Amino acid sequence: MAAMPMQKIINEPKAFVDEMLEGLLLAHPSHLRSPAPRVLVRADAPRKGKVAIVTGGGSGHLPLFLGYVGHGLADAVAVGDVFSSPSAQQISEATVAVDGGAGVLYLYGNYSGDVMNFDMAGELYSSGETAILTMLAADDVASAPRGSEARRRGIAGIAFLYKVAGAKAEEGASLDEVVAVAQRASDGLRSMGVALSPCVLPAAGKATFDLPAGQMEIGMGIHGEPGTRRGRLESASEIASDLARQVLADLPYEAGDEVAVLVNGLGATPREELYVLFRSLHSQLSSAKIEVRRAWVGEYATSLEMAGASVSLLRLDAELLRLIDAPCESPFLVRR
Amino acid sequence: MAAMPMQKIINEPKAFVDEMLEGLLLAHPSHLRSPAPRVLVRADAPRKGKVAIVTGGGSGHLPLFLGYVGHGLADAVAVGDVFSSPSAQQISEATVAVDGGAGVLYLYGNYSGDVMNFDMAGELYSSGETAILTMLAADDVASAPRGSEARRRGIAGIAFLYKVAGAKAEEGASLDEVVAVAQRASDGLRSMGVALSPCVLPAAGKATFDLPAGQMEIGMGIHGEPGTRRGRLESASEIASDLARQVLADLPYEAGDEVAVLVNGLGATPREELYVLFRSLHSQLSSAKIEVRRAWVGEYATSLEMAGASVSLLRLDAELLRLIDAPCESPFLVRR
Amino acid sequence: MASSALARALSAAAAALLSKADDLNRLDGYAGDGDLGITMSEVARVLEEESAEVGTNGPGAGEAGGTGAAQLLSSCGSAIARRAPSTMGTLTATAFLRAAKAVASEGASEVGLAERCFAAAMEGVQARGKASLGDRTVLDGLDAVCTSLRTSLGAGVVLSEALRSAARASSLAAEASKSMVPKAGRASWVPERALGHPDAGCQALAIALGAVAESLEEG
Amino acid sequence: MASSALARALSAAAAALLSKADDLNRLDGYAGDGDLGITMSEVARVLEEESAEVGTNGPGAGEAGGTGAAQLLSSCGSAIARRAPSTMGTLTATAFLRAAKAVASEGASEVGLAERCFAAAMEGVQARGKASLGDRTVLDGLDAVCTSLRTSLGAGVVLSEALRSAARASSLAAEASKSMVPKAGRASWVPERALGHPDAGCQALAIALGAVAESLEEG
Ligand SMILES: Nc1ncnc2c1ncn2[C@@H]1O[C@H](COP(=O)(O)OP(=O)(O)O)[C@@H](O)[C@H]1O
Ligand SMILES: Nc1ncnc2c1ncn2[C@@H]1O[C@H](COP(=O)(O)OP(=O)(O)O)[C@@H](O)[C@H]1O
Ligand SMILES: [Mg+2]
Ligand SMILES: [Mg+2]
Ligand SMILES: [Mg+2]
Ligand SMILES: [Mg+2]
Repeated sequence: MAAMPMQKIINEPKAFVDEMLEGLLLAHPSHLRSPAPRVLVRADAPRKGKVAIVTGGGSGHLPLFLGYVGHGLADAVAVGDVFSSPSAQQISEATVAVDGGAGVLYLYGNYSGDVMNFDMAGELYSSGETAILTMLAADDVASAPRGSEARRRGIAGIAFLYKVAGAKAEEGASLDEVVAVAQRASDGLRSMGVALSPCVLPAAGKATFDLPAGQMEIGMGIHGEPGTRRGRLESASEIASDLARQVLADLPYEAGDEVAVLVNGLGATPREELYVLFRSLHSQLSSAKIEVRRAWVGEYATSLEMAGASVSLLRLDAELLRLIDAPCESPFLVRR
Repeated sequence: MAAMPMQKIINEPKAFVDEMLEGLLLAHPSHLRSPAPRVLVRADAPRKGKVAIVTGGGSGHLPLFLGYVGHGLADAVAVGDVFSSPSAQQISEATVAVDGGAGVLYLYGNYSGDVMNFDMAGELYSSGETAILTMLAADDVASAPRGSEARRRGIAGIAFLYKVAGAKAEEGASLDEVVAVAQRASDGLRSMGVALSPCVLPAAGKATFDLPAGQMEIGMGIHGEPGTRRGRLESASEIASDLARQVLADLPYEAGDEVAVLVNGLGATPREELYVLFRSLHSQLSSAKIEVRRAWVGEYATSLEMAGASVSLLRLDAELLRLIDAPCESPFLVRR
Repeated sequence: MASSALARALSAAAAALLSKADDLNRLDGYAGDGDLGITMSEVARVLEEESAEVGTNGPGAGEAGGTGAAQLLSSCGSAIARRAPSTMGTLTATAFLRAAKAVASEGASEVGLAERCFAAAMEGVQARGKASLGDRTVLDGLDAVCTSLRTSLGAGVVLSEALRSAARASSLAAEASKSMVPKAGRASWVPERALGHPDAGCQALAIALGAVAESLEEG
Repeated sequence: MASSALARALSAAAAALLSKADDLNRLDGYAGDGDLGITMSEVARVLEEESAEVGTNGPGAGEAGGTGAAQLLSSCGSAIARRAPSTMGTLTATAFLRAAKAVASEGASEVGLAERCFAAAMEGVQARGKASLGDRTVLDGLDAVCTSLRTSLGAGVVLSEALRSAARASSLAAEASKSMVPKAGRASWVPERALGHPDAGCQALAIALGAVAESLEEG
């Protein structure tokens, strides 16, 4: 396939990630600082006595991952190349920079490259006094059947995990308490997405996959990992019922459950369409007697300029709802 | 041109705007309510004794316009069809719903359709006791030369006007004070953009214009209005220096000025690229000895799934900086 | 003009506008946002619906001018204001609402009424849009139409002939706009891109009037 | 093996991997994220750079096994870990770091050292990646290589022949992976899409080893 010209605002493709980070630090000096290359931490880190949350992953998914570093959210992020894991060294530098002596939670998506590098970082750092525990986002029901939940990849639902774990840690909870809340959230968290167009990696200069106009791919991953089904592009209502059915069947959520819903845009899909999709989803959930207590609609985990959307459901209890509503502040996510 | 299949998550194209609004109201019941069809107001409107800010414009630009209705922002919005003005009737209904007896500011973009309809609404409403004043965003330097500033169209820079006028009104200022602050902001506000791809209107089903891959159009409007120059797609640094040069030449901003910068994505352009662009812009401004005190980088005024970006500069004084930093809350814009 | 004849004229204009929607989008696209065909199609749908309501036995179907025609023009105007609030839609609405008042005036011939209607419409468009003559807008087309109708009125010709001349005048105005530099509306932002193409608003007026004139000859 | 010979072997592997980058992206794309060619190209650049540093007169260039080779393998491993931290990159780094320790061991023939290196590499990959044999990963390829090297060691053949057999074994393993169902990594998410194509990681191993074996015959 011939390299197609990229309609991108970039300089050297190789410089993409570092220039993005430079721009970010120039734009948000009161929020973020960089103690080591491709490592960002909250400007006020380390916070003594607070559980530190360290995350990381590939670039190209803004606001994932670095957009979730801030007050009431994560403390540090190791930033990988586009769509690829950060190194163990970066992760351990991130850990050093935010360790406040109260324990560290590694919270990130379940991708084998990331898992190995976080594991290695944890081993490198295990000389320290601080306990390190790991929580993986593995919310995408399209990536493995029931019974194999641990093999699933993480997609946009991780935004809810940052929110609840970050709020809990900000309250001064212990590492075990933070993990417990994140685990409970994760147990009731399910997602699934649909892609309507590919994206173009700056260094590759061509589309990550082919998807003919008029088609869509259900269950595609945020790096263009193939989905479970390709077919005719359906209406918003059909897509909503497709996604709702599979997500609901998986847990299963029960009549009377209360949920927070995340309708996430993958990059190019206009916010208007996300609300059209949410409207249909809301009616699906109403029919199933599931009450939507909170709705996040927007871009929370993207794939560069991919078109499409994903839907995440988080089962709520009183504490999770409180943590979802708690204040937070990063350059990408603010709650008052 | 054959209707190209749209890669969109929608139902009936004709229902697009109303379904979007339904979804929005379902998602944000504590923020927004709808007192009349295609009219949205703050949930707590009318606020007695507070100057009310009414805005409006076409759909397809989220977060413009309805995303700027909230605490510390505007009070009401009249929502038009995709890319077209709301009617005078909607605007006057919006006015009725939020008039708190302290005066009303009509704040919107300088498009002749909108101007006529806001004017008509003001005349319809002039039976009321309340004074109505108008402030137009006309920040796009690409749309008319110096000397013809009043003929220019409004683009993303309006976000800053909502922010400062909204914050001032929230403080309890009088209508004249709110207008004065908005006017001062507007006097020091300049924008310019570049488009890298067209968008597709749901009802039209085809691209708003042709732009060959590898090309860009400088100075294009947010409805696909032709720009001032079409040419080879340049690097981020070249684009930044192009835009900075024209924006800076226009006012002119002076060495020693402090500014807030808005780097706005038109829809499909990844947030990462906006930061790459901001980085280059920051260095342009530094060379001109203009200090960036605040940076907003993200989607503030879109054109559905158009790729591209615009740059806005707001000259700051102490009061404007305070108002830019003041708390605000809408489903699309929160500051703590 | 009987309101049934007016209804026939409006629905002829509607059909013509619908058939030229793509052309109008294209013309508006050279220097504008390319939606005039969409706007005028919505205007056309209003005209069709409102004319259909009148039918041949509608209210005041037989009167010359008077309330029947006034009602029809005014309900068209209100519906257009609600349903097509773009620049041209809003101006068209204004034109219809002004014409509705003028058509109800007394003591004029058919051609006289037509002249009063278009003069009122033009005045409304000028007041609402604040453009000047020569700015290359629909105002220039309306001006040509008004001049032509005044001439016909002096010459004492019948309505069908007067409207034929008016339609011809609006075509010529559209043609003349090709070399005019836009000074109002979107096209004024990139004036050079408009040159060589007729102003879209003038063209829409010429299309509508051409169809109206034809409908009278047939009727 | 002298570290200069090792350097030659590694730079041969690098050239082969670079030339097959598109193939590897394609294979990884069937059921993964299509980036293995990018990863292995970065690995290759590390191998080239580190090998170039050794040259023919580098540290310990003449020793069999020992510190020269160990140093080369270990600095490759560290650089790969830093520069190519994807699944395969990280596993490759682990493999090099483990091999670096093994190559420094004493009292073994050239083939014995090679066997120890690959056994250590495989152990490291297994510990880090936690895949099982039969999961359709590069582990299956490594297993085939280790088995072949053990056989060669028993048979007492020379290094070049042992590596030729090992390369052949890795090719066969890649071929065999075509009908295996993925149970680890990205490919396990859509296992059916992988069928009929060799596992990308196994293929990368086969490409690298094929080039290494050839380089020894020439050298
Ligand atoms: N101020 C004005 N006064 C009169 N006519 C105008 C004015 N501005 C624009 N027009 C006419 O409106 C036409 C465009 O109408 P329309 O497409 O509805 O505008 P928009 O899409 O910009 O709202 C132009 O071709 C011109 O004839
Ligand atoms: N857990 C694992 N253990 C060993 N090898 C693995 C494992 N997971 C994947 N692999 C190998 O890695 C290859 C893909 O590598 P790579 O493209 O770098 O992965 P990713 O892009 O998913 O990070 C697969 O073809 C497979 O051979
Ligand atoms: Mg990868
Ligand atoms: Mg328009
Ligand atoms: Mg138009
Ligand atoms: Mg891969």
